Amino acid sequence: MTPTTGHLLYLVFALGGVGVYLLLPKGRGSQVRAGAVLGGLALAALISVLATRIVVTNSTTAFFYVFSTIAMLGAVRVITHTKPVYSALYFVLVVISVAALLVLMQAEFLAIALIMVYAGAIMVTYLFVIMLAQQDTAPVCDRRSHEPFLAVLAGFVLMAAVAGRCGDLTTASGDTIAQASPTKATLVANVPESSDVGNTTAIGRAVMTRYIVAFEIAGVLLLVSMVGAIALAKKKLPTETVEEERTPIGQIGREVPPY
Amino acid sequence: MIEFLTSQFGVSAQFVVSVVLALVVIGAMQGGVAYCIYFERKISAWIQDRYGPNRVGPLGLLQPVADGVKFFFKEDVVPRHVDKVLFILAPGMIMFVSLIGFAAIPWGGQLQLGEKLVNIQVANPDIGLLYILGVASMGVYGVVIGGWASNSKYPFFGAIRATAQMISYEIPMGLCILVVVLTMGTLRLEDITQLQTGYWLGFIPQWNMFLHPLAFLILFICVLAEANRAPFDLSEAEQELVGGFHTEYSALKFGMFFLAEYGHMITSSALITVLFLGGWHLPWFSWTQPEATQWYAVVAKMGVISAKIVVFLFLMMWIRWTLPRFRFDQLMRLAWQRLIPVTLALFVLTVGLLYFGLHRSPVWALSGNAVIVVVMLVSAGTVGKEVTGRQPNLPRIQESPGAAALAGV
Amino acid sequence: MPGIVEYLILSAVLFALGLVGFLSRRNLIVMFLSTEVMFQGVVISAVAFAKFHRQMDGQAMGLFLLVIAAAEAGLALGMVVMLYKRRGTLDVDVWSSMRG
Amino acid sequence: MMRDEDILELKAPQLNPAERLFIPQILDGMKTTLVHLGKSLLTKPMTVQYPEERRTVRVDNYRGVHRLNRDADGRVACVACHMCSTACPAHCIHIEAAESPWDDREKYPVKFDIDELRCIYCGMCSEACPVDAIELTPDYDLVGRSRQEMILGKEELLSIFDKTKDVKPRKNPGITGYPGTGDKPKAIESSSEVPKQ
Repeated sequence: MTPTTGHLLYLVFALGGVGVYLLLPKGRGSQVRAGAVLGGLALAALISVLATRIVVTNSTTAFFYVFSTIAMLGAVRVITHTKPVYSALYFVLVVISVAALLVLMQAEFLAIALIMVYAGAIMVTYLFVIMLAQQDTAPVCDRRSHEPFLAVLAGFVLMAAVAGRCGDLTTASGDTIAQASPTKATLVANVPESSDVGNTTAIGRAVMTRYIVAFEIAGVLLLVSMVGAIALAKKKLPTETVEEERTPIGQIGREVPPY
Repeated sequence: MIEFLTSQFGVSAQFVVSVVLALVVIGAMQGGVAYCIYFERKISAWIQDRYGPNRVGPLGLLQPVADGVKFFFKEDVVPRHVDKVLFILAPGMIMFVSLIGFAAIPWGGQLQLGEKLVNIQVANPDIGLLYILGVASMGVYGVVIGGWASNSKYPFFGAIRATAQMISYEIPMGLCILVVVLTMGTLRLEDITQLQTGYWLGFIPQWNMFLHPLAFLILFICVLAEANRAPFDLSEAEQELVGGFHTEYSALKFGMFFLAEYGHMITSSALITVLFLGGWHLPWFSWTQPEATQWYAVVAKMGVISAKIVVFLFLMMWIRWTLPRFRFDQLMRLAWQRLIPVTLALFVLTVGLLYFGLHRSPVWALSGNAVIVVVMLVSAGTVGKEVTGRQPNLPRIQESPGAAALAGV
Repeated sequence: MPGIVEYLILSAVLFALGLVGFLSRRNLIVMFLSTEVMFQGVVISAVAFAKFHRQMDGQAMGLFLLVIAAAEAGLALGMVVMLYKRRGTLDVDVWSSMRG
Repeated sequence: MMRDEDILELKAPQLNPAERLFIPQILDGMKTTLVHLGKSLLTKPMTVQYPEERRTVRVDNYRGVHRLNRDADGRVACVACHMCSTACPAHCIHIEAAESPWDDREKYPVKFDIDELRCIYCGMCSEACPVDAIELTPDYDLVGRSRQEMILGKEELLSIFDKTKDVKPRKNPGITGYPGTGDKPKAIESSSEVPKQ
């Protein structure tokens, strides 16, 4: 049996898994450098495997590779960095590159919504909380991971399943699933790709007609979560931390005679 | 030349115009920002009965050059206790964000190039308005990262204040912009400008300012808060926080924070101009009508929009040197208890008018605004706490036990 | 032009990375960040399906995903702040004692 | 003893609805600043453009840089009595005395240093001087590139006298103003004639 793209992808993902395993913080003895090398190799291999499939090369392809590389590297740093602030900022990077990918897929509205909601609101709130909860030295929970091997194994299994399926897909002659099997949804909410209706109008129509119930429920969900968050934040909780013994102020430092 | 480029390299005329415009706008903005600082100092001086900078060059006009040289050659101090990477990243980030907001502003309508009409706009995306909002929402990162990376008390306070302030004021700002979007029915800034070029009763220009004055006012307030301008400059508050988020910065990095603030002001002014003041449109002047597409019309339109931006810049500076700074709880209460309810009411009003198809009718919109103002006045007079006054969450003032306790010891 | 497979693989990689992060990290905030990375992967695949099926359903789904993410972030951060106030740490292992 | 009825309880005045809106107040303030802005554009601000324009100071009692006066013969008028350095609250005057080569006085200063950075320009030295040899001039723009440069010696102080004697003529030149004939200085003997300030 000749190796298909799917088999190659198994190898690539295994390599990447080992890289991520090495990169995860494990206290002393993390092999960060080796992990970075392996992860970079896996990334390069993934791109070259995918590049074999690409027939037409244009600026979209180039942008796709640039932004997907940034997104993947950023995601790796999100889960491997020992400082939560950096994790959050790398996540902003992931969001921006994902937004760029959405623009490549002509989903401009969603791209900007992603930036506004994630980068503009959610991540600022995350940063706010991280800053409030920061400690002087990196706590042990940031320096040591929890069962990194099993976690990476779970990730690999997931990826392997996807790779197997994608490997099958690559053998198909057509590039798009749509041509192979038009779904019911395609028939109902069909929007031609090159229409004079802009993306914003199209998504508005879809949300306001077909998904109006879901839209209303989403609004209610937001309201509920807002109420919940306010209720949580309002609650005064007794702290369980023991106040550490403080040296009385007069005993800190040297006695200085009055001038 | 454009014909040559389009024929030889296969680029569209719009692309060439966009690239040229991007370069011109960024260049003009750098100079404009430098002269904003000059005029800020001049205006502050005039308000305080002084001369202001008048030493470098005639009338002090070369002061920005001198400032720039100083920013370049001062010692660039990076304190030892900072988080180096983020400390260096923050000014670049804030500068970048303040520069890219320009891309969607329509500077001069359309230009006839041979057969084609090109937009005098770097990009005219379907989502122009959202793009500017998205970029503006990224603006807080520079402040937050700078404040956090400085690893020092006052910058940290500045960063915390900046986050809370920006998130709070984005809500009324977004609602005000939504009012315009609902009225105009498009997110393209060029279309929004063109829709404002008509006249009511034959002589009142159809600017949104006359349709939704309340939204215009509130958007202006929110823009002040978003650009960290007085009276909302709590994140840098010299008197309490030394310099807030940029306390630890010096030389060129500080200069970038400084320039970014003015860049932000220019972008916001341009946005308000386009949304509420008809962009490049000047009534009764045939060169600034949408039909005029000659090159001199484009120049005239650019002049008009720049003049409107300058008016807003002057207004911002005037306000800065007049009003004292808010206290933080006042700031928050203004946003959450005053502006957000009012803008929500405006939003509901606009939706209602839209339902009856009256959204472009000034009589209905203005009377709706008037009703909201009256309700606001009555509610401010009867219920709710005033924005000023003592903070409600502070403990009551009690006689200090200190002296008695000391006497007992 | 990248086809749907490329986008799907990218989305799967992001999802798997988020999963690994969620399972292995012990900091509550980083765990939530990992779930957000998973959301990004899902958004990409939803929009990719939308593009290659030539309809808007995927983008509408993406919009609802954003709503869910915002709601989740608000609540999760409220809870994280509460937990941090109680124990003074963000370590999840401290909270494993809830098992009794 | 404080009684209860002596205590005044002050309450912050309540704002009326218009004031709670702040807009009238804001407009009022902005009008004020706009008026000032217009005024400075139309008229000349009061600012003194220092290097080109100078403030007019009262020559007779402005306390600027010190000078060491000369008598009619051009000699230093100081008799090195150390009164000024004793009176100086900032201890900025340093005098080294030597026997006078002239026969109308016993001592003269070989060294007379004033640290102008330390000086507080109180004028006590010139009050204390029995021969009115040290005086404060109306010169106020004293600059230097180093601390050392700001310690003025005898020659510098005398040259300041040469520069400023036309602007501010020497007080009581008669005290040490003899021609150098070897006459006994009368003024010192009859020091009660020195007008007291």
